[in-house]
Amino acid sequence: MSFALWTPLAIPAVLALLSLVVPSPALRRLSPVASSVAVLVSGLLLVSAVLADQVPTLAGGLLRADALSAYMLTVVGAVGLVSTWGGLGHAGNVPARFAGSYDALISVFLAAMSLAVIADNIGLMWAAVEATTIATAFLVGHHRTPRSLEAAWKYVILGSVGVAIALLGIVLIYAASRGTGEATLSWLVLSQAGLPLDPALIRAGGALAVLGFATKAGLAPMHSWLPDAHSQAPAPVSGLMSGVLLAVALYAILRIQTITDAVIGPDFLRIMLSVGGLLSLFVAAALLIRQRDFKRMLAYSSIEHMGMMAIGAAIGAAALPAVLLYVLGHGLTKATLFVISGRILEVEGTPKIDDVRALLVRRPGLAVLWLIAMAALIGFPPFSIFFSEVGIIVAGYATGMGVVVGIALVLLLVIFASLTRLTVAMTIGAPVAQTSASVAAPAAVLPSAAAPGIDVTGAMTGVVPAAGVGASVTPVDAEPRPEAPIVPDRSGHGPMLPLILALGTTAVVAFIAEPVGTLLTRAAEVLGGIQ
Amino acid sequence: MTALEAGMLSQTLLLVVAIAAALATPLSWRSRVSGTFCTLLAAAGIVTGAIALAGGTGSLSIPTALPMDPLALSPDRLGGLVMVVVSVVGVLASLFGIGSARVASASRTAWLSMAVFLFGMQLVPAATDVVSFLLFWEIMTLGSTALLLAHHATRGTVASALVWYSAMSQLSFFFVLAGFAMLAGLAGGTGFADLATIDPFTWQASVAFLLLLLGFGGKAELVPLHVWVPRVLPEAPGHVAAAMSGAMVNIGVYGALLVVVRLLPDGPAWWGVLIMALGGVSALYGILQASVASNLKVLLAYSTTENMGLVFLGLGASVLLRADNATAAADAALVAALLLMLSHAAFKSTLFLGAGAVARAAGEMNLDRLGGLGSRMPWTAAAFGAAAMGAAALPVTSGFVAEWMLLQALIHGSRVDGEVVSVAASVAMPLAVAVIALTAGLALLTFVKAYGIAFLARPRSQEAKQAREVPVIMRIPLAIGALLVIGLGVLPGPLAVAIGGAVGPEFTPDVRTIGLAGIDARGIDAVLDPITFVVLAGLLLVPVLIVLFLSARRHPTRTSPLPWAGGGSRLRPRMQYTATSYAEPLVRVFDDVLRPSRDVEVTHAGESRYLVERVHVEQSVSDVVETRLYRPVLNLMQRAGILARRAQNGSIHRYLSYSFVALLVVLIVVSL
Amino acid sequence: MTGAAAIIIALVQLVLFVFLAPVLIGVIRQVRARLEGRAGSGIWQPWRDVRKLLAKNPVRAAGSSWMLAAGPVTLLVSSLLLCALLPLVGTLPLPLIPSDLFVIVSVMLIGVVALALVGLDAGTAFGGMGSSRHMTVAALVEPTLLLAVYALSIPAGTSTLSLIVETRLANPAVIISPVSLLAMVALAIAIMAETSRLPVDNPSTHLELTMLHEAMVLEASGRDLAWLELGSWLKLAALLGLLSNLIVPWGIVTDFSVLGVIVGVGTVTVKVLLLGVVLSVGEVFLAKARLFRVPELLAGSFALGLLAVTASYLVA
Amino acid sequence: MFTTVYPQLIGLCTGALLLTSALMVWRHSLLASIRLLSVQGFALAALVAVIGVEEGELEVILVAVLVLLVKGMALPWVLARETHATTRTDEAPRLNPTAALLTVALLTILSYVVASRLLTGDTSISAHAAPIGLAMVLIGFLLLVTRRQAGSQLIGFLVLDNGIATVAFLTSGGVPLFLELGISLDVLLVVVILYVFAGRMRNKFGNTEIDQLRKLHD
Repeated sequence: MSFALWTPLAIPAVLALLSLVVPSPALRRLSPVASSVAVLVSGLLLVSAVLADQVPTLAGGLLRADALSAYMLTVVGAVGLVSTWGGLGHAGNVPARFAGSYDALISVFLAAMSLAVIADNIGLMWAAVEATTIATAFLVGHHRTPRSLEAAWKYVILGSVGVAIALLGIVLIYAASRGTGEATLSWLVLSQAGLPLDPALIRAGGALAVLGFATKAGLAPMHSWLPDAHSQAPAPVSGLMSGVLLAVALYAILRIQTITDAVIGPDFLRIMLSVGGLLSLFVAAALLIRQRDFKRMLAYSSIEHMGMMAIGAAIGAAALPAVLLYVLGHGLTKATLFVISGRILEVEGTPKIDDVRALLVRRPGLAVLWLIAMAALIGFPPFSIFFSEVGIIVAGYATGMGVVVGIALVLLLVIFASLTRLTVAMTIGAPVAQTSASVAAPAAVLPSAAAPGIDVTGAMTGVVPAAGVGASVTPVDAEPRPEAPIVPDRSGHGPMLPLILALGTTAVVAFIAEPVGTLLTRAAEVLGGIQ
Repeated sequence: MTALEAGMLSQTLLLVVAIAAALATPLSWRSRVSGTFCTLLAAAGIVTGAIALAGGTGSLSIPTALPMDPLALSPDRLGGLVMVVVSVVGVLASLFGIGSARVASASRTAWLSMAVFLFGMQLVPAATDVVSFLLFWEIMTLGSTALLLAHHATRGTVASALVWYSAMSQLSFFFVLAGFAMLAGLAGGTGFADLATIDPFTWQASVAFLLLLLGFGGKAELVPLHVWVPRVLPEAPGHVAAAMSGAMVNIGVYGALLVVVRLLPDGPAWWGVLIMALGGVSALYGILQASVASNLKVLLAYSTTENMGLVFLGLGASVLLRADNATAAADAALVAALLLMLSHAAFKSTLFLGAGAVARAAGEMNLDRLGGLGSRMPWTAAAFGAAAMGAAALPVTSGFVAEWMLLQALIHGSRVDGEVVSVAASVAMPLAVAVIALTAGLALLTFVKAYGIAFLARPRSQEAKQAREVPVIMRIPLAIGALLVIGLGVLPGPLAVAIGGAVGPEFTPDVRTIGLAGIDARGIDAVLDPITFVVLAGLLLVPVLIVLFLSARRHPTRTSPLPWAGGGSRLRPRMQYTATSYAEPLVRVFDDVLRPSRDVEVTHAGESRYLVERVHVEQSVSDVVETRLYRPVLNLMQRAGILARRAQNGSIHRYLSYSFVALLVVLIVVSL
Repeated sequence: MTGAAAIIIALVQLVLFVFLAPVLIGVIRQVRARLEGRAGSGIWQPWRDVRKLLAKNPVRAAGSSWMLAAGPVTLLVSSLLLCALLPLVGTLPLPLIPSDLFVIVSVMLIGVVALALVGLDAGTAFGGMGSSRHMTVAALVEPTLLLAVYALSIPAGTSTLSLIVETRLANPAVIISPVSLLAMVALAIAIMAETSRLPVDNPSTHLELTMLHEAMVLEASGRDLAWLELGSWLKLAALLGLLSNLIVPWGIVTDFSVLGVIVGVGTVTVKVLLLGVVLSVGEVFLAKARLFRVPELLAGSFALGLLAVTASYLVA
Repeated sequence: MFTTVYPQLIGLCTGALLLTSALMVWRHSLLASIRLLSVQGFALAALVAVIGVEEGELEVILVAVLVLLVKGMALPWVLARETHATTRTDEAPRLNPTAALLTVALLTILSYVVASRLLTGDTSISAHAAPIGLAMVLIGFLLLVTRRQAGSQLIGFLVLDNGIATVAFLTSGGVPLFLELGISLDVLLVVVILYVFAGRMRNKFGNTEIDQLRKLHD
């Protein structure tokens, strides 16, 4: 089964190369999907191996798939599939000149994340995480507008500075491991209990590494790049970043936590992660109250969920299965939401919540899924986020972290109310009569946006005000047609199947005791969870 | 597989079928097909609940991917009772929906979420552990939230109602979640059996109790968590409002029962005082707001707050008396609380269905524009009238029986063998009686107003004039509901006995039937056989009727085209008293509590200061709790939200400083 | 045996009060007329009114519903029920129907509601006005009524009125205890308000600013009006009878015997009529309170009732 | 013989590293900063080489060469090209030089305090010099926080990175070679990306002022 360790790296890499070299639009567009499938299938193969009590290794143990790695790889593949497949319609609008690089970079991004989760070496994992920054930098800046450039700059600077701090931490951990005789960065070795590691170094190294990876995980106060990058990146990329990139960083934090907990006990990182988690919830709550942009809304919601996961990590063993399930549920849901948000942005031509009204009446094709996904995101059953949140909170009280969890609940309530208000504002209600320019503008953009292969993406984000002004003098507005019946747009504006599959998966996954439950338990055991 | 397990499985299957039906059937058939399946789903709930109530056993476990204590469904007798209650309301609502759901309220979403809503409600009482309780609780919330979407495209107020409802539901949910999680943390397990081992006399248990009380109180629409009610229920179609206000609130009560009967049955006395205070305030506030409301659905919504307040008053009295060792009275108070809950379910769902029928027939919920519907919709009027009598706690209705039992428990509760049980009880019980009495008086006014203004007198608008009786399929649930109200009022004995059995073994009320089907509460020495009153009244009616017929034969009734009106000018319908004017004296009396805003605008005729052309008076009563408690918090949050934007002002230097400061802090901390 | 006796006493009460109530009204009006220097129409005039009304064709407006016919009957039946259930001539309870305080109040409320609905049904401004005021007063009276009787029930340890009266008969010291006095004052005020007497309502006015009861019956005519009037009179008589038996319980039948019943009938007649005279004299010296002052009066009596109840716990 | 010179050499190299970092904070000219960065790269390479000679490991000496090529030559060259291409805009930092230098002093003290707590068990010469690395990290961060030009921020990032490398070599003789390669590649790529973005910035805005990147906010 070891071959499944190189497939998630090699296949995307080859596909990335092909999509750059071979001038076939079909291959180019499908290559990210194929990469995701490769990662997903590899992940599933590894999961089956793990469940059969094997631990596949490769390259002299440099690549290793225990239950946690296999699970994370599967999540990367699944979320990647939803984002790339769901984003197929979107990719059609990419300027031809950059199209190849766009698809290639997504494949590289997937490979980097795969490497990060299956590497049994902190250094290699660090390099892989940094590689994700490199791969996504151009993806964030893909639209080439001043705004996307700004987002990309902030992303790269803040992201790589954060990851550099993590490197400092890793260096310290490496220094501490000299106490074992042979300096090492292997997870497997370092997570063993009872190693003669220098506690002071481990403490500092662990803290710095967690702080650094918290940047990539979007935890406050290191989260600042996240809303900008998520809102400016193309929707599938946002979905991938929010859905799995953050989770991969969390994975790193969890691994490091295992190392430090074995040496200095759980209290230190518990406090740090609790503070980080609560701060993230606070930031998300404060900035969601009056949020004006729906993609930023999703971004802040990611910060919130990462905060909850961090609190779960702080709680430790009892909450780990819930945290891991959270990763999957949040990844799939958020990828779905970002894909839909991309479509809304495309057809409405504006990221402003105020300008997107009455979607449920005007565009039920998008709004229904949007509402369902939002319900999943804010934690309604049967979707798995509900179980994760309940699991974390129950475990929190059982672990004596009632105060932290209590504060988290208060903040979650604010977030819940804000998200509901914003979602309702976007979807519910009667459409304004078609006399205002704001409604007419997207209508004017719509025909060209729907035509494949034409470069309107840049125009859409950059020139919306101009389009609005232009539309206000078109005959559509000159003729008062207040009673024009609204024809509901039932089109999904892209593949619906991946989104339905993603939501279906999150809806049922929490009820599958076998094998999901076993896998989660094993994965938690890897982290020193349930014994 | 036992019958109970089969019952729960069949509910699950029917849910799937109902969802499939809602998705697959075309619009013209949807209400009939989906409504039928929803009815069946609710009927399955009745059967399952009845089996559980009769002592059937069985357990259904829910698989879960998380390694936690097993999630199991296995309703006990109390759960069975509640399941029956919510399912009966579910049947009524579904039947009514078959006839009433049209256009928007017959959308796929509407019927799908109706099924989900019913399913969630019916299975909450079956949960035997924290997580499955919360699971079905949230399924119920999700279903009810989605149901509110029905008229979103035509009514601008739906959006704010939705937000309020979701936020307040979530607030309740978080209270419950935190409370249960605390208890589970104390007990070391999430099963209710584990939770029942907790000592209630620890501060953690008290904090958890407070959280749970607030959470369940919020679902039961208690003050100050009721603010969603007057916004939400008017937006819901009649059958949905009936299901929410008639059935869902019972889940809140069930939660509270679960806590004080099953999990922490011997709590300290102050718990009881607190529950009583919460209930008493809710009852008074609810009925005051109801009495001045002019929108029929708002009136009914606030009345729910009142009734639930009374239920909690009884519950609290039970806890308090039990803590004081006045066991018999405590048991009776508990039975009374449950009777109230049942009777409320019957009359409130009928009232809301009646309101739905009125809304359909007259297209209007504002009482000020209704009138004269009694002769136009006799069936609806009769059913609504019967239910209104129940709500006003008049004799031979279920409401009366319940309030009678509660009052009996209270006045017998403060003494055991002639000795005062405790100072708390001897102050709380008279106050409670006073609250109930005042509440009952105001309820009387409220429902006289509701029925009298809507169904009697002359129509106050063209729409009301053109109203026609609703189709048969909608009359059936109305009739069933009305029969339940009267039936439970005339023959309450068996029900009281069943309740007595359901609250065991923690509580053991000595309640038996007497006479035909009367209540004999041995513990508190109180007997009521309503049927005898009916007989007595019938006997007394005979001579009156004889005189009447004799007189009528010789002096037949004459009909005049217009009322006499004291010999004044020709009265037009809009000269009649309206709902607003009807409540005006009361608004004046309770000016300080209701704080109405009045706006009087006088237009003078020409130059004269003395000749008035027209006077425009506007008066509105807003919810004081909302304006004084919620608004400031919300405004503060809005301002904080705007302020918080500065933290994310786009400057990368600021962002870097965040990271820098975090790094410095971490460095300093690790070197400490 | 007791069952049969109780039924006989109930029948006696019914027959007695149906005859007594109009006489009571006649006496009240006559006394008042004399005190005001008028000749008066004699104490039988109410009887004659009823007979006259029964012999007239009722006139109903076109828009009115069955409530205009059923309401008056309901009011009458509820008042008759009161007469049958209250301990007026005797304290023997009917089998399975204890004269429970809460039941009595509820029975009375049925009449209140019927009257209010009749007022609304006419569809006139006066009817609605009277109904609204009537219900406002009723809503505020009910708690006082319940609390007052609750206070009285505490020494007896039961909420059954007949047993309360028996307790007072057996132990007269209870009657003049402070708790009892407080409760009786509260009860008296409540009964005045409930039966539309001064100072809450002026039974002899048709001035729109002050009307309560009269505004509601304005549209009723013929036998409808007869039922309404008779029902209201019966209620007044029965409540005065209860009040008098609570103040002066002697003479009431506790063990059935023919002589006892005759004595009981006699004493209760005297007591009710005397109380009627007192009421009438009192009303001469009272002015009708402004409508919006009425709640203050009722709040005062409510406070008295509450005081009585709590005092009975804390003092006893 | 070497062992006696070794501490002096280590001290010399680390001193050069710290000095260059502090000078970078002081100097506002971009070009000067790039030259200082180049010097710093040489100093770092020398440090690595010294450690390699001391430990007698060829691998470490190879790393020294790598460092020299990448940090001492390639990166400064790229940056210098970028800077020459633009009109010369001197930095107007957000912190005046006095305050900045004072901050540098404080940060250095903090590094010493922190390092003294961390490396209690390690009494080697190199460990004594480790605080310099930490101070460089903090100074690099300070540059990032206070500089307004894209190029200056890049330099700040590189100083930070040099600091980490210094810590790595001083505390544990560096990380394994293949990792060092990977890390260097990553850093190089990041710089290239930032370089490309700076180019785009100049295309869009005509300059590389970071302060104009404030369109995205809440």
